[in-house]
Parts: sequence; C-alpha cells; structure tokens
Amino acid sequence: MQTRIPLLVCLISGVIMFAQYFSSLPIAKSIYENILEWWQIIFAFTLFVGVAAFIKTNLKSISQKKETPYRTISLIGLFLMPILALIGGTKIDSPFLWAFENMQAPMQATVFSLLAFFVASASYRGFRARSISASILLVTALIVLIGRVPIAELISESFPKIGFWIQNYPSMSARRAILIGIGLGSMTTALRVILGIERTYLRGN
Amino acid sequence: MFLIVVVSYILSIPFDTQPSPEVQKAFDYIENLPESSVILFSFDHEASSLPEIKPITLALLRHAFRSKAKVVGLSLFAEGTAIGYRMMTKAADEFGLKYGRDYVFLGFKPQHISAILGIGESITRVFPEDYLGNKTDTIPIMRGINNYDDIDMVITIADGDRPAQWIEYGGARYNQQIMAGLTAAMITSYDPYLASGQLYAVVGGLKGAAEYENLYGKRGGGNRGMLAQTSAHFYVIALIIIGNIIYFRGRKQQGRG
Amino acid sequence: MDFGTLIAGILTLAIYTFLYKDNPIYRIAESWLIGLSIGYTLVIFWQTTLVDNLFNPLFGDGKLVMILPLILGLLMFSRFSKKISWMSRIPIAFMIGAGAGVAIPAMLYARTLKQVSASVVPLLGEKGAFNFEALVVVVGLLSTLAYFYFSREHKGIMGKAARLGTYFLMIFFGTTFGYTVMSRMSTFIGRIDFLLTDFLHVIK
Amino acid sequence: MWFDGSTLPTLIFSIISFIIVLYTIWSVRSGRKFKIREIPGLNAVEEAVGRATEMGAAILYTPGWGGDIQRPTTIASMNILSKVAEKTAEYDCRLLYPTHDPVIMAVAQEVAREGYARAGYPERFKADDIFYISSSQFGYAAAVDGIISRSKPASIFLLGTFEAESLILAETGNSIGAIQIAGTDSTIQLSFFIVACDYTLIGEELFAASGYLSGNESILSSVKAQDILKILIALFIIISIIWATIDPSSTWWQF
Repeated sequence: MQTRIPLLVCLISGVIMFAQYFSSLPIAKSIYENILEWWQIIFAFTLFVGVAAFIKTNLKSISQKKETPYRTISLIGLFLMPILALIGGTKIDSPFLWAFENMQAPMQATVFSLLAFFVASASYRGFRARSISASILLVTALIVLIGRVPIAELISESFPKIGFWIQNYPSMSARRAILIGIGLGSMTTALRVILGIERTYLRGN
Repeated sequence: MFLIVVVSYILSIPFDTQPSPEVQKAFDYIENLPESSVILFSFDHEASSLPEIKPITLALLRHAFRSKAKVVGLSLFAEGTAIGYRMMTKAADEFGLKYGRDYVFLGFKPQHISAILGIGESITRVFPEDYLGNKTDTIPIMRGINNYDDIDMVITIADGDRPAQWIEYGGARYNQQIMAGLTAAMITSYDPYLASGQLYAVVGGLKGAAEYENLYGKRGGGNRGMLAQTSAHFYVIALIIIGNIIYFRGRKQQGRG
Repeated sequence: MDFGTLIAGILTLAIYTFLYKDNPIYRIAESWLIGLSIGYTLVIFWQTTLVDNLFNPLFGDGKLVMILPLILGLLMFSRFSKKISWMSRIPIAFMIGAGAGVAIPAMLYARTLKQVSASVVPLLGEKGAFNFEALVVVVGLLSTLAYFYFSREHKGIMGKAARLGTYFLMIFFGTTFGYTVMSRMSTFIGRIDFLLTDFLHVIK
Repeated sequence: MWFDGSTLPTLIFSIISFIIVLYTIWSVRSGRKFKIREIPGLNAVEEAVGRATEMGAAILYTPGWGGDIQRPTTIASMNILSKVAEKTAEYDCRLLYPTHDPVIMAVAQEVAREGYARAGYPERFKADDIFYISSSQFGYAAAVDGIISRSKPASIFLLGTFEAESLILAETGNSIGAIQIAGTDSTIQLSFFIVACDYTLIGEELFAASGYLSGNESILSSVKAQDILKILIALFIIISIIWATIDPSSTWWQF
C-alpha cells in the first residue's frame, strides 16, 4: 500500500494531464484547472515542510554549540520577516518590504555581482587553448566579447556582424540539438514516471 | 577590476550604437501597436539581476505606455514582485497614468507552469486579487481581459528559464506571442526559439537596453554603463590573453626541459 | 542619506569583504541573508497561495472541494513522523504525475517538433542562390545529435560526425561564455552604480 | 470538441515515441543488453573518491539550485549519487551533500543510506551530512561556497540543475584545487563548467552516465529509445530538406 497508492495517484494525475492536452471539452478544461490549482497549493505546503526541516537542523546545531552565532542570526532573520508581515502587512511602504528592499535585495545583488570576479579569475586560470576544442571556445568567446561592446563598431563594421553570424547559425544549431536531446530525455523520463518505472521520488521518507 | 570599473563609470561617455535586428524588431512592434492593445509584463527574475534587468524593463515599459498600451504586470518569481510593482508605477507616473485604468499589477504566483497554463483559461482565477488586494474582476482595466485571447503580447523579463516555459506552455498551447527581455547570459539559450519564431523578439543585456534607449530617444541606465562595460570586457580579454601567454611559455619550457 | 540606503550600503560592503577572504563579517551577512530570504519566501507563499487560493475559497466562499488539496498538502507534514511518513508520498506523487503529464506534449511539441521543422529550410533560395547558412545549421544540428548518440562508440564516420559536433558545441559554449561575462559585468556595474550614486554620492 | 485537431502532430509523435520507449523497455527486460559508448569523466569518479581518501578530505556533492525532484537531471544525479555513496562508504570518506530542496534532501538521504548499506558499511552513513540549506539561490550559493572554502573537499561533484550559482561553486572549487566533475542540462552553465572543471558531462551525457554507472535497465532503455528517436529525427530532417529544396512550396514538414 505504501508504494501502490502513490504510484496510482501519479498514474492517474499524469494520464489526465496528458490527455487533456488533446481535448478542448469544457469538462476536460475544468478538471485540468482544478489540478493546476491543487498543484500550486500542495507545492506551497512542501515549502513549509522544508522550512520546518531547516529550523530543526539549525536548532540542533545550536544545541550542539556548533556555529551558534551564525545559526541564530539565520533563525532571527527567518522569523523577522513573518513578524514584520504580521505587524505591517506586505504592501508598498510596509516594514516587510523595507526589509526586502534594503537588506535582502541589495545583499543578493551583491552576492550576484561577486560573479564578475569569479568570471575574471576563471578567464585567467581556466581559459587555456589546450586543444582544438578549447581554442574554438576561446576564439568565439573573444569575438563575442569584443563584438558586443560599442567600440567594436568603431574598429570595424563587420566585427559585430561576425559575432551575430556565429551566434545565429553555428552556435544556434548546437543549442538546437541540445534542446531536442533534452526534450526527448525529459519525455522518456516523464513517461517512465507516469508508468511507475521511475520511482526515485518515492524513496526517502 | 574594482578600480577599472569605478573610474570608467565615473567618466562615462555616451556611445552611438547600431541597434541589433532583434531589438529593432521589438521596438517596431511596440511602436506600431494600435491604441489600447494589451501587453502582459511578467517579472520573472530575482532581485540579484536587477542591475541588468532594470534598464531593459524601464525602456520597454516607457515605450509601452507611450504607445498607449494597457499594461498588466505579474511575477512568477517571488522576488520580482515588489520590483515589478515599483518599476511599473515609476514608468507610469512619468506619463501621469492611473493604476487600475491604464495598468495593473497582479502580484506573484508560485508554481509557474500551472500559473502560465492557468492564465490560458482564466486570468482572474489565477489571480483573484491584485497586488494591492483589490478583487481582480472589479478592476476597470481587467474588464475584457480573460485569457490569452485578449492579450496581444507577453513580455517576460527574465534571468532564467521562465521564457522557455512561457514558450512551451503559453506559446505552444495557446498560440500566445511572446517577447523577452533577457540578461545577456540568457541570450544564446533562446537563439533557437528566436530562429523558429516561437519567440518574437529579444532585448538582451545592458547593450540591448542601450540600443533600445537610443531608438526610443531617451538615454538612461543602459547607456550610462556602456563605457564601464567596454572596459570590463577588455579587462577580461586581457586576462585571457595573459593567462594563455603564461600557459604557452610554461609549456615551451617544459618541452625543452 | 536615508537609513535604508545606509543599511543597504553597509551590507553590500560586508558581502564584498569576501573578496579578501572568507571572514566573520561576511558570514554574519551570509547567515542574515539566508534567514531573510527563507522568511520572505514563506510570507509570499502563505499569502499568494494558501490565503488567496485555498483559505479564502474554502472558508470564505465555502468551496468544499478545496478540502482535497488541503488534505494533500497537510499530508506533507507526515514526514515528521516515522510511522506515517509514507503518506507524504501521495502529494508528491500527485505533483510529479501532473508535472510529467503536462511535460510530455509540451516537450515533444515545443522542444522537438517545432525545432525540427524550423531546421527545414530549402538549401536553394529564390533564383537558385545557394543558402549557405541553412547548410551550416543542418550540419551543426546533425553532427551535434551524432555526438549525443550513445548506442555506438565514436569511431569511423560516426566518430568524425561526433567530433564535428563537439566543435559546434564549443562554438555555442564560447558564445554563451562571452554573453555571460557581459551579464556578470553588468551586474557588477549595477552595484558600483549603487555604491557611487546612492551610498557615497560621488555621482549625482 | 472532444479532440483538438491542431494537436494531431503532437499526438502522432507521442504515440510513436511511446511505442519506441515501451519496445526498448520490453526488450531490455527480456534480456537484451544495450551497450552505451564510453563517457569520459565516468572513470574519474573512482579516482575522485580515492584522492579524497588519500588526502583525508571530504567529498562534496550537490545537485545544484533550481531543480526539483521530478527534474530528469535530478533523478539522473540521484543515480550517480547512489554509486558515489557506495564508493565513499568503501573508502570511509566523508560525503557532504548540501541542497536547496527539502524533498531532494530526503530522497538523497535515502539513496545514500542504501549506497552505504550496499557497500556493507551502513554504520558509516551520517544523515546530517546530507542537509537542506536555503531555497534562495544566493543564500544557497553563499552557503555552499562557505562550506567549500572551510572544509576544503578534495573532490567536488556538481551534477544536476544549475543556474548562475554554478560559476561561484566551480571557481571556488577550482581555487582550492579540488578535482571537479560537473554535469548539467543547463546550457549556459556548461560553458563555465567546461572552463573551470576537470570533467563535464554535457546535457544528455548526464542521463546516459547515470544509466551507465547505475546499470539501471530502465534508464539504459530510455537512452536507447532516445537514440532511435534521434535517428528518426535526423532522417526526417534530411528527407524534408531535400524535398523542400526540390519543391519549395511544400509545407508537409511544418508543425
């Protein structure tokens, strides 16, 4: 029962969602709409489960006196947001949004901008013309880097054009092949999941 | 690198840039829209990519408002929510437009695939309330906007794979026209969709924003960063070249030894 | 300068201390960010999904059918009890099944069929001009597909095609690398803009 | 209308695909063996674990940020994790597994536990080493980055769905000199993995690798089915291009 019921649920919801694609009957649409809505709701619950697990692991390491200050800071931050939302709501000019706009968003953008430095160090250390493949990678990257800044047009009219040509034809064709491959791979995986052959998700309770 | 970027940012000279074909296409579409066309802006990005996203979005929003389009905003990324609202009101205020009549912001919905598909059936069902807590079906602008049939163009502003899902679910299933404002990093991922026509046009990266600003006739964030962008590129190019010189020297010496 | 900008500026600099090396200031900022971001997502999901789409229809409008997703959602919490934790598989199975069912036609149509027919372009244009670009696209596509062909070792013709495929792949990765560098630099410029304009008022 | 006519090509293609997938599954079950070509990077798995043991350092394995449990890449990653866990159990090497998704965490714990049991050392398994950190992309990236620079793992596996955090992780790993094996279907990130990692599994190679390593019949049969479909697609393209070149007014190949 512990695997059969989930497998059955998976099969039914999978077949319904697959079949409705090909139909424009009102009843099909309505079942489909409901499933979509439920899907969203269940997903929100999984998030709460995740947060509960996060709190649990943090409290555990605090009680074991591992990284106590950092863990405590995380937990305070976690509870601060819902408390702010309870006090002042989440609309424009609420303390909740203030915390998001003046603390979370700038920090996230800054962590993101650290990538610029990682890009620089990767270019310096990793980007070597070791082989034909690596050289092709390197040359194309250089063409794009030069071609996509305004100065390129001053050097030569054709520079950006070469860049676009590479991007629109050879580069695009490889990307297209990857897309087709991944499309097929996702399709076969989805089919295995619906048929109950792929059961990885059932593990781990 | 800190120094190079800071100095060139302070200096900042404007460049004239030739618009790329995709940007031109996006611009022409919005420029030639009939009055009261409906454009759906989806803010599908995180707070982290704001520096790139913001100039693109503002350029597109301003242009949409200037073309007298009705703009419906929403977000499929939790973090895009407040940002989307801020940018919409900012652009709308420049034109003296009224919330609820000329534009509306519906807020965020998780589980993007089901949200994209849901809009195809009924947008008020997916978003019963707007961002400010008004009942969606009582908002004036939403009268007559039920699903994709009433939406002329979806513009997804993204730093990830949301446009792919707009294409795969909104586009493939409901024949919705889709345009994207992308961070530069995402541009090549969408080349095949652009080539196959599944994506109408793309405005990509700070360069794309600068080109769009030039077409629109008002320079802003995109242009301001161009010199810093150029010097940063040349810095990276220099690093690559130096790295390779060191590598090949090392290899030569090894070969002799 | 308002208080918000001051805080944002200090936190921005705290993150940049990582460029020197991993240190307590960075770690405090990091922990703070982790906490805030989880809290933020929690609040947004509570409001936009649970309140708007579940509690309001169920308790406000009396839409009883919404009890079902509520039960399915609550089953997720069975994870915390060893005895009944298997029940959390039901909602997961529901989501995965639905996701898989939607994905199959979407993947086959948008990713495969559409892309295949977009690749079919006559090699001779109007007035019999040879369409070189179309040829490049087809050769690139087919040779890259050959690289992703796993049933046979890459030897002989297949090996040559696959080798050609890797070159096309490298062109793609090179282009992507270039654009991504561009993207990352823009983000950094954006932060510098914040520091110089809003925080330090060097630029007006 | 009970049937929407515009979806006919998709329906036909779906049916063809199903038949091929079912056929390959059936033929594998009835004992036919499918061989998969050698994939560079797979032999490195053992080397990576061995090196970590020699150095007395840990192994870090992460499925990246952005994937959920039903993503094919996540499933493929789990299959490889199973094999890696078996090896780390054998060599008694610590396995760290930070993730952004609680469901993935739970599944990974189970998968790793089974791997340890299969190797004969269930007592070496530490559930706490497989943990959830944050759903936020950069919360996750910052935390994993911190873990890498503090615990200095000898080998790093980056297999799954990655977005912008990939470069932070790969470069940090690179800077501490770890052996890195990466694989993803996120194409943008692949360009960084190729530059910063020792071995990179590109897109579908990740799926194939998971079948190859785990010997999982159902995955192997899917790989085979995909190969057959690829041949059909290639033939279709070649035929219709010739057709379209001869008769430019034809449209039968358009969907």
